[in-house]
Amino acid sequence: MITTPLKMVVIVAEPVLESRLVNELRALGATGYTILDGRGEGTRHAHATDLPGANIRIEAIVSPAVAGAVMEFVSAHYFVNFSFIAYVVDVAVARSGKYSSS
Amino acid sequence: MITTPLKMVVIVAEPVLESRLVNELRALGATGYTILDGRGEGTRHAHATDLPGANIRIEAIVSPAVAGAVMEFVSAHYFVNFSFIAYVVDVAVARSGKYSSS
Amino acid sequence: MITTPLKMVVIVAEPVLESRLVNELRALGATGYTILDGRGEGTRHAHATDLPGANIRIEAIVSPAVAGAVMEFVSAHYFVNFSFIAYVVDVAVARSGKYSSS
Amino acid sequence: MNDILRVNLLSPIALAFVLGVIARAVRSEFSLPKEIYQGLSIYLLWSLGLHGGVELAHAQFGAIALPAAVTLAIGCVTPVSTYLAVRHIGRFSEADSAGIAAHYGSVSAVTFIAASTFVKGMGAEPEGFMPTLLTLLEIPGIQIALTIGALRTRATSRPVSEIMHEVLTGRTMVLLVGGLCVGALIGDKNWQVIAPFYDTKGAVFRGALCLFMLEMGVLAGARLGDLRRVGPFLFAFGILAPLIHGSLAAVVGTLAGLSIGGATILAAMAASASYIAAPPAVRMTLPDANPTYYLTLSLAITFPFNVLAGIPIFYRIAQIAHGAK
Amino acid sequence: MNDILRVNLLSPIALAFVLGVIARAVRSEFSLPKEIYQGLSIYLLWSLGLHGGVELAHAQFGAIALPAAVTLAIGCVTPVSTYLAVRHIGRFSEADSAGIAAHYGSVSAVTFIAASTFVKGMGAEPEGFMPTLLTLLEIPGIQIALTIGALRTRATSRPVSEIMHEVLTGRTMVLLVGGLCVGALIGDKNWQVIAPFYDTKGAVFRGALCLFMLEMGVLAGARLGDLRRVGPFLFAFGILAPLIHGSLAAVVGTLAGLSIGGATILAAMAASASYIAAPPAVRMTLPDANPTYYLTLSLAITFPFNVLAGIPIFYRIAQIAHGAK
Amino acid sequence: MNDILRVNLLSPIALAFVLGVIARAVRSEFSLPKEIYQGLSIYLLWSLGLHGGVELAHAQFGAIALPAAVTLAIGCVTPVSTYLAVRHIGRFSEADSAGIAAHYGSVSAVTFIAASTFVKGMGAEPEGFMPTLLTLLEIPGIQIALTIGALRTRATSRPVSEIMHEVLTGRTMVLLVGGLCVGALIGDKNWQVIAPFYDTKGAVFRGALCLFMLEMGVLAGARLGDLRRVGPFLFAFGILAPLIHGSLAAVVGTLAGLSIGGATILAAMAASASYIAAPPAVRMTLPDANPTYYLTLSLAITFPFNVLAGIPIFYRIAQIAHGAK
Ligand SMILES: Nc1ncnc2c1ncn2[C@@H]1O[C@H](COP(=O)(O)O)[C@@H](O)[C@H]1O
Ligand SMILES: Nc1ncnc2c1ncn2[C@@H]1O[C@H](COP(=O)(O)O)[C@@H](O)[C@H]1O
Ligand SMILES: Nc1ncnc2c1ncn2[C@@H]1O[C@H](COP(=O)(O)O)[C@@H](O)[C@H]1O
Ligand code: NA
Ligand code: NA
Ligand code: NA
Repeated sequence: MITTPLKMVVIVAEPVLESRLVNELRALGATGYTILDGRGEGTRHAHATDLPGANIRIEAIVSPAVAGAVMEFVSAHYFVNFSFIAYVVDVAVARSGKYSSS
Repeated sequence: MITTPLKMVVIVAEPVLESRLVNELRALGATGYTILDGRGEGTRHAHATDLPGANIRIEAIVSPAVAGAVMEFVSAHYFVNFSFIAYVVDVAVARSGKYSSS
Repeated sequence: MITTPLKMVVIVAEPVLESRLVNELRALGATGYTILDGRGEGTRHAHATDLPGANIRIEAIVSPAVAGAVMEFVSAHYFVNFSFIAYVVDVAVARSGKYSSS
Repeated sequence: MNDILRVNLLSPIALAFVLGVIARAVRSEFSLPKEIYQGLSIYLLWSLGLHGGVELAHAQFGAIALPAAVTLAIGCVTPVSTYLAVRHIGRFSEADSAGIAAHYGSVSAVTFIAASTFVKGMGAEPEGFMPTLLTLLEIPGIQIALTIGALRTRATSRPVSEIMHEVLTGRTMVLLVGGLCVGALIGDKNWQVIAPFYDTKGAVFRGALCLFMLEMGVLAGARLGDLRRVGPFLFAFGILAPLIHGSLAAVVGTLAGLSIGGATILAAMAASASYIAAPPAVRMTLPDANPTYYLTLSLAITFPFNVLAGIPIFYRIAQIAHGAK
Repeated sequence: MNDILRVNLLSPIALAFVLGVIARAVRSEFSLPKEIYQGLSIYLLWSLGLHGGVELAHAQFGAIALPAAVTLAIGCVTPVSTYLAVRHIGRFSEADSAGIAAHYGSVSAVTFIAASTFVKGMGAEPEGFMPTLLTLLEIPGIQIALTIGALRTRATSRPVSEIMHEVLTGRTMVLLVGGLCVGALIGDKNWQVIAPFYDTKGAVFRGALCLFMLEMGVLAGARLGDLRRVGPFLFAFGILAPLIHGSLAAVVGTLAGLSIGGATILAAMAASASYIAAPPAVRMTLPDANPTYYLTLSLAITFPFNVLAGIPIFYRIAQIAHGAK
Repeated sequence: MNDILRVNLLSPIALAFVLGVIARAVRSEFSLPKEIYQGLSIYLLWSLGLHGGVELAHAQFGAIALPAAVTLAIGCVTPVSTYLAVRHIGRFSEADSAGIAAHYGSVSAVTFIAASTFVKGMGAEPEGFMPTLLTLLEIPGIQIALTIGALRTRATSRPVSEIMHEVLTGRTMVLLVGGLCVGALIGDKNWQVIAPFYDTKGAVFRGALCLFMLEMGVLAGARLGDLRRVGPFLFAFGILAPLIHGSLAAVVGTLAGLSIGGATILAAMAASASYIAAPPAVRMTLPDANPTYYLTLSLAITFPFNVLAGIPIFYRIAQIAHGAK
């Protein structure tokens, strides 16, 4: 069947950032997101939670343009102070219309 | 080491669909699946659960052919009435034999 | 923005292997990992847990070299006796420095 | 009447529910962990079954026949009356009408528990076999409504039989029916040992119920935003349907020989709409029925109405009916 | 004997377990949330430790020496007898034999609790130090069996010492040993305050135990399908091993000076197979041992046998042994 | 004094906490499921609010005015004193100083509960309105510290108002304020029915508190490794700050007319550092404040100090202050 190539931005970050990240994703043009609760370790230790290592993993399927904007934004706002990573994966979706707010 | 390129179909949907989707994936040729519990928002609001936004995320690594069949099937059966998205990711697996039912 | 292509190794395995896999990932050069709890079925039945089907899903973003080493290692040590799959996904990260231990 | 209403509104159960709604209204993110919420509901249903079983062992079965028949009758009438009203007065689609009918045809165990707690607090000890009637009412309503739906709408996406198996083997049935059997078998000596933990009149049960109602309030509050979406007809229906179904059941129950307490509980069952067993069953069999309609009705309108006002009203009606007898 | 069996089968604990199995047998998806199940087991073990510690503070240590020695002896005999039987009579692989031996060498805390509840219900108050014996039995069996396995099979994939640290610091040990110490330290005044919540003869403890057994039934029921897989030998072994180990322990315990209640509990421990501490330890050290074998044996055969039939049988044997003394 | 300390150290609460720390120290992986831990804290806070509300309904409001004023004063002083000490003596960054100030300005509900349990055990029944004071102290400290931070550091990444809404509508406030209202409304008759479950002097509450403290110990133990990271100044601060804040509060509370029990609890509140409401609020408003500092201080230093030594000390000081009056 016909699928459309899009980008999936994945963010792994401290749970405290959830509501804020969700709002920012929407503002940057994401039409939806999926959040999974997880745990992990990275290169830093700071973690403002009574459950060390608890993380949320947010994935948002967006257009390449929005993906770039999101990566820009989070690099600027979160990389310095927060337990935070972000990466982009190529995905092929059905119903691509669903993923463009315009 | 030698890895084989395959497709990973990822479905995010209402929890109520779990057992049904699992059976259908098997029927369409998937030899296994992994389910994660999550939450999210998209373009629709309907959600027949007392916990708004709860979702399951099913991933199944399959051959390109099966991936196509699964996308076809779910597009036809779920996109209209359910909170539901599906996308395909390219993956490279070891032990590719594991993923073909034939 | 500039992102760097890297590999993400994803492992789905029995929960009992968690601490061991984490140590081995670090030893093989991964600088971090994210673990999600899930459930699933595959081609085998064995599962040493009182909750049948419970699994952990570990993802680690690493260099292609480390990815290869990890796949080598797990193929050699886990495929025979454990409920275990491993696959590699191409990702594009920001701050690539974060992912190289050297 | 006002007294009874006030007494009910000042009960820990009602107040906990209201607190949950308020918390949601002020955009608090407070909520019980899902697993705790499920654990509490399992404990409540299991206690209900066990205690019911113990009392069932004492009931003479002559007394239960007529009330049981009435209960089944209610299970057949409420889904049909609901379907007809929503379809022909409200002019909603066949799927939506059948979906809503399945919810009102079935029963809300928590409403049952709230009613039992209320009447026991009022000193109107209900019959010991009421939990048995609860299990009788769980199924037929959904069954009938889904069949109507299956007949009227295009072939459902999944056989009704399969769905009914899920309903029949669902959490509520396992704990209620199972608990009834276990409770009936263990005998009084064993019961005495665990009674302080499972007694539905005890502090643990009622304390746990408060916590559960707090979360129910949060869940109901989370749907208040959808009230606009359901429109005036369904809003009115969500209050009138329980009033009518409940009032009739209170009278019929009295005629069937139930005590004031028993008749009140029967009324609460008839008036209540399921939000545990029905939603997934409807979602699977009538996918084109809009979940916002039936969930908002059950959780955000009918459930609060019954818990805050319905139950005391039915109690009063049962009193009058008994007086008239 | 039949009386005792009937009494046991009609206990809330046994019936709750059976209900869980049935729920699974009718393909119900009912199950306790994982976290609730874990929370209950933590509460049960913690109560067991605390209450045991309080009673331990009263026990004179002369009385405990011999029973302790016997317990350790049992911990050394059962894994060896199991290994030899499975390996040489059953002709299973060294890994499988050692893996199963680790399970029968260790102990199931829930079986211990069921036995305590049973004998206390029978009015045969056991010694206060029984929980202490439980902690003694937790370790050596696994230790020995894993060592056998390590010697016989190719180098294990992970040092036994590392695994034993995990077993020693596992949930069961932390709660039991820790609880024993805390219970022994707080003194009676403090204990009185929290006793209604932690008393292993109290309603909260027994009520929670029922819920836990319900889920145990579901877990056991989930493995019934594997019964075919284990074959006739292991099936018979899963019933005969506890019978033999338990009967001997009941006699030896009596000779060691234990009361009827104490001897019954010791027997239940000897008869039981671990399914919490042993499985992960065996999985890591003997990866080529088939988990289906040891898990099905422990959970779906030996555990139900002990809870439903074994414990009353051992009780009867202890009675006879005491009579013969 | 030593007696009081010993009594406190041998309390189930203190011992459970110590056990949790030890379990962590021996690298045990034991821990309560997150949902159980959250469920317990919800139950404890909800009980605290309900019971407090019931007692509040009996208090004459003349008596509460002065203590309330004192409490608010404490809420204004402690964050400032903390900020000044950490910033100018400790020479930490403005963000770190403000972040730590927010924690010491606010209050730890568990420390409050431990103090109540302690004084009640001592027979020094505190005022019924103490939980009300707890809610007064929750907010201003964080508010003030975050404002200091917002002024001193570059524009915060998120408006303080927004954060304060989260604090105000957080779990603690919903359960405490909500519980106080519900408790005050239900009246004694309703309270009697649920009291055995919610009574903060009862077995269920104290039993649950033990389990909760066990996990608190595990969480504190998990941070012991960070003690090196915080350095000698903060380590000393984590003990001296509660000592000073608490001792002063014990005296001022006594002068304000609080009983020995009430003054002790007020002291514990002043001495305590929040680790539920404050951390996320600080994380969001002062992202460049190092969480390792404030979390280790609150959880691994000040909390254990207060629970193990601080509370009995404040109790003694309150006794002396009362004697001096
Ligand atoms: N290389 C990695 N692969 C996968 N997940 C990672 C990696 N590095 C960090 N993470 C995740 O991102 C979170 C924050 O990372 P950090 O900012 O390095 O503490 C960690 O807790 C992990 O869950
Ligand atoms: N753009 C997206 N990116 C990631 N997940 C999405 C996206 N859109 C929808 N989802 C997920 O799919 C579920 C159903 O989407 P919808 O059908 O739009 O309600 C949502 O609850 C999300 O969990
Ligand atoms: N084809 C697949 N797609 C996705 N996940 C799989 C697949 N096969 C196996 N898994 C996951 O890997 C786990 C172990 O697989 P197995 O070793 O085949 O039992 C399963 O429990 C699934 O969670
Ligand atoms: Na109904
Ligand atoms: Na054994
Ligand atoms: Na403070």
